[in-house]
Amino acid sequence: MFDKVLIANRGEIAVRINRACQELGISTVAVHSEVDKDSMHVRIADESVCIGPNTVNKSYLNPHAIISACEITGAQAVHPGYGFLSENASFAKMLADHKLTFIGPKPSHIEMMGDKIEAKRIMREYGVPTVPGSDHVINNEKEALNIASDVGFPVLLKASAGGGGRGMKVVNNAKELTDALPIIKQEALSFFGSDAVYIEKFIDSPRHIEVQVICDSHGNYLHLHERDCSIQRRNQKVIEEALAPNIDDDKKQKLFKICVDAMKKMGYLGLGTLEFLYADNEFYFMEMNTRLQVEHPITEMLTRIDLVREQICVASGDKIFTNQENVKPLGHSIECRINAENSIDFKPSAGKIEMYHPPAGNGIRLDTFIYSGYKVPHYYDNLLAKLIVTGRTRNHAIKRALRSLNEIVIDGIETNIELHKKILSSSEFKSGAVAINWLEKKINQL
Amino acid sequence: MFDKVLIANRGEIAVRINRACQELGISTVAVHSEVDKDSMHVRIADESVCIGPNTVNKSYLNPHAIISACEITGAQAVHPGYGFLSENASFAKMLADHKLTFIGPKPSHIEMMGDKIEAKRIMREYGVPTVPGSDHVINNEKEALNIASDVGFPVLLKASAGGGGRGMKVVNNAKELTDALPIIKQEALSFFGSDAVYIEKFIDSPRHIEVQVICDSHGNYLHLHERDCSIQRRNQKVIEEALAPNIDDDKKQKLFKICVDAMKKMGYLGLGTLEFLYADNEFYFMEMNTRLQVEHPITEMLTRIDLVREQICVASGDKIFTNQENVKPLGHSIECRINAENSIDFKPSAGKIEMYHPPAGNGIRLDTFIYSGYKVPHYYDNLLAKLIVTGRTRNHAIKRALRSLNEIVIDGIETNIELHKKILSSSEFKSGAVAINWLEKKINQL
Amino acid sequence: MVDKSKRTIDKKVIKDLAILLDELNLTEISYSDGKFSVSVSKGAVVSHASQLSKNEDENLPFSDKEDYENDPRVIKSPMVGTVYLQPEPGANKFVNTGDQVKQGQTILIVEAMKTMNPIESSLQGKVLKIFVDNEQAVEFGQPLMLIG
Amino acid sequence: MVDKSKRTIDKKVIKDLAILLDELNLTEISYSDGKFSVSVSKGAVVSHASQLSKNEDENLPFSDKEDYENDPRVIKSPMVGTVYLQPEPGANKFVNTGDQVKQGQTILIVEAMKTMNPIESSLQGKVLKIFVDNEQAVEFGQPLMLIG
Repeated sequence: MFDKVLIANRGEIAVRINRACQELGISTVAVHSEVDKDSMHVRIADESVCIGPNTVNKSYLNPHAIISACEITGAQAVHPGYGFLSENASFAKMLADHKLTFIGPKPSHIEMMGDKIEAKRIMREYGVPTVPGSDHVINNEKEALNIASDVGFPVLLKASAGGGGRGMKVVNNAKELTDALPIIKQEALSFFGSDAVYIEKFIDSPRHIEVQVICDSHGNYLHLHERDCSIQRRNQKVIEEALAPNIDDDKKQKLFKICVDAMKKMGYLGLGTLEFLYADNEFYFMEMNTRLQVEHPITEMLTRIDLVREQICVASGDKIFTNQENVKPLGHSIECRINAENSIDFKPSAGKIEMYHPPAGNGIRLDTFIYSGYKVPHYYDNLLAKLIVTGRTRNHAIKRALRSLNEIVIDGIETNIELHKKILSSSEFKSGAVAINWLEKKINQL
Repeated sequence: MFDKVLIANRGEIAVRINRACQELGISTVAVHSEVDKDSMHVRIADESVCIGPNTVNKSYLNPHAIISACEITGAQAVHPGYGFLSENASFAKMLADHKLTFIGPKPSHIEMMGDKIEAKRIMREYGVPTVPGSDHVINNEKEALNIASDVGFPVLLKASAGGGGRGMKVVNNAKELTDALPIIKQEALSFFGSDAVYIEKFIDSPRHIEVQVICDSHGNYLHLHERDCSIQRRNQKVIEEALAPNIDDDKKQKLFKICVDAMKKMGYLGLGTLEFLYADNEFYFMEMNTRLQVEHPITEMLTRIDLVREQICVASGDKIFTNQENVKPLGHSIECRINAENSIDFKPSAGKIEMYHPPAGNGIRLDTFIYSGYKVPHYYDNLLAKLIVTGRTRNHAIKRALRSLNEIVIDGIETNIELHKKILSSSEFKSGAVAINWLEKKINQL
Repeated sequence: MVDKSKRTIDKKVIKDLAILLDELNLTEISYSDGKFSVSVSKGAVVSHASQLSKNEDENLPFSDKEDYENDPRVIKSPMVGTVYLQPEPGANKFVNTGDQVKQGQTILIVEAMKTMNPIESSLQGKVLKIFVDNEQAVEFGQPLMLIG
Repeated sequence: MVDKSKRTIDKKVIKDLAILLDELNLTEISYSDGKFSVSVSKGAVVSHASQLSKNEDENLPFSDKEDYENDPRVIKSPMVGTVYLQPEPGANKFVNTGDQVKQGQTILIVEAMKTMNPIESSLQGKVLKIFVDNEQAVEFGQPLMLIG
């Protein structure tokens, strides 16, 4: 096991990782930008190093500063958290060059899953169901029409380098495809500097279902069941839950087996999440996140496995302490992402937290880095806290979440707590199984 | 199920019960003394009624005021919490006379278990192992000598009406017994107004092990495993844990079966705890608490059963939702009672809490009623908060408790947090299985 | 003149100190220089704590509680229960606003647990205000009448 | 005139006292000198918030950070790394206290990731203070030298 770990992140996840290290008897090094010197992740760490100014490129995204901080503190490993450098293969390689352990998968796996077309191609090879479509860039109209008629209309034309909803178009027939192809290519070129496009079958109103895996270097590949992250706004998850309601268990078990087999074939190491679209009783692989995820606590609550602890243990060469048969999720868990933003217009709200009082009691967990008097800086993302509740049933968990949202006090800045109350109180959410476009469609009627 | 429940208590347990009611969709009535009008249990309840002045006899211990509060608010049931009127059989009867449900066992069972000699006699009849000795008041020296030689010296001479360590003496042989008997009788008479004494075998340095049971009115009698509450100071529990370390599992399972059988024979209803002394691999019944206990959360954490929720459900006539086979404790849980008292001289410390920041993260629960700015009144007991941690192993739970105790901030008044850190860091506690007199013996060397 | 100038509040000074207070994260600054002295302080926590409450006074059955809470002319309820302003349905009220009452005179009844508890005036004087309605629920310590 | 001067707050005095307050871990300082008196205090919240911390400034590799944090005469480290005061072991130091330095002159090296980064003075003047020792670890923004 490591003696000292550097946590290359900030906010709630840095606090979360720090706690796992403390419980393993590992000393911790926090890194921080100038404005973050009073942040909780710095306060609870054993040591801290200021690695740069407030802009992320010069601090939390600066591999040189982080590696230098390891050198001057003697840290043996780096936990990247999520975001920032967590899926940066060259950073992981740099650490290896400096004889430092990256707490995450092998650089080659980060790289492989980072290329979305390549990731789909490989997963298909491993027998994972993917969205039907071209597994490479399409070269001309004829090829496009062939693929489209193979997978069946409607199809999605996607810029290979696209993202954030741009460079994407649904086409319903051959005529629309012929018309749209040059336009999308032109758009792709001007927005992303490349006119490469590919085709996917268009899945209407799917749910977002993801499978958590954990693998060690002793040949153990486990899945920790699924999460449903369909409550999204602008492609950002707002509420996650586990297990996913209203999906046939056999179907899930088959998917888990496929995921675990794929991990075995890859020789994957550490935590990973395979994200799927789910529609009409079918799963379609979208991408794999080769890191710890924001919503990992709901899986922790159900399985009683400390994912961060195990992630560190397997990175240090330990075996996973349990086996697949003993992973038995119990109850139902929901996470609400509490953001510093207005509940109506979603304008971000930085500033001083005058009063913070968390909800508590049975089945409640609140992961945060805020405290009464803390000034939320405007430089970073707006996630303030994650409320995680666990109940015996889904209905119990919803009620528990609502009573917790009524208890919480965050004064001085605006939060989206009211939005969470509205979602959890809505009959459609209560009935389960809403699609990823549900929240945006219904947000003004809640 | 009830529509409205009155919670006849204050402090952390009233908050705890309020939360369980909210999650069941039951509206709540808080009762409070004058000084408690800003207390958390009042703030989070749906309604509140001031029932009297600050002295407990005129408010929280006043059955008339509580029943009147039910009448004016329309509450259908009363949850008594622990302490106060929770083991008052005549209060339970009074409620029944007013067609109100007492959330607890039948009045006859409260009464039966309230008489300590009678409780032992009945339990012995039901096959529960008790401390050998007289199961009635002893009439003369001859009888005393006979009983003592039957159970074997040393024996304990105990005033029947005694308590708090007074009117009790260990005697090692017949001579000592003959000498002590008239003295103890005289002491008993002058302290407690009755010279009735009885004899028990003296158990040297036992541990305190207790068994949690829950029973419904449909013939279901379950045990929820045991707790170890040996860390005590002046007969007050300081730290509790579950499961009890270093006790043979077969031995435990046999005890559980005996406890469940006894409950079945009694026709018991609701939550109950059978308290045992444990020494030399034997259990000896001491008493039964016919109510919810302070330390119930450690059992909740391990079994994932919400005891207060189930207590309310069975009181309303529901069946227990699970069965014995599905009660599977997982991990290890520890509770630290955080009191408003100096860690060294234990002087109570009332006053204003300037800053409160709780520990958080995976496996942490903090049940409390305090908040930044709350004034802790000096009228009531000094329990401020219960830190409950759950880890995969006992060692993990201890480390988690320590990191949580380092995170917690309670400023403005004194607390015993430092004492908890010392206990949890001591090698004797870590090795497990210390006796009930350990803390008092070692307190100055920790 | 001098006196008057002293009593003029120099808002800028106070503002400067308040800014300094925040900047330096202090809770109090007292400043005096010869005849002039000023002190600013800040007490965040308490006022926010009260936001924890969802059911503060607004839920209480009367709204002017605060005004009379510590008034010695107020007769308060000695118990939780239901108020009856007349001895029996249809009868006259024990007292009306404007009536003169003597010490020991019954002014109303509080029913608790099916028991009628006559409440006697501890004061002599005129009934200035009756805070409660017939059959209203009252808490311990709740103002019943103002006698002056 | 006199009145006006009296009411001008001497912010530097208060700031100095506030720094002292922190440094000495006090909660209040009152200072008076003839007609002039000032008092600063620090209440619960802030100082307690700082109790959340186990590794505040005392763990930092230098103790007089606060005094020079905003001083424009200070050259700060542009990166995390290890300081070398001489070009190679055994050689003379780049600069010594009391030396005159020019803008652009190398005053020390910060090694980061096996790369030697010469740090040049952005100021012209005399080296008044060297805050770091040879081979000391420095953070981003940490004061290296005072040039005046």
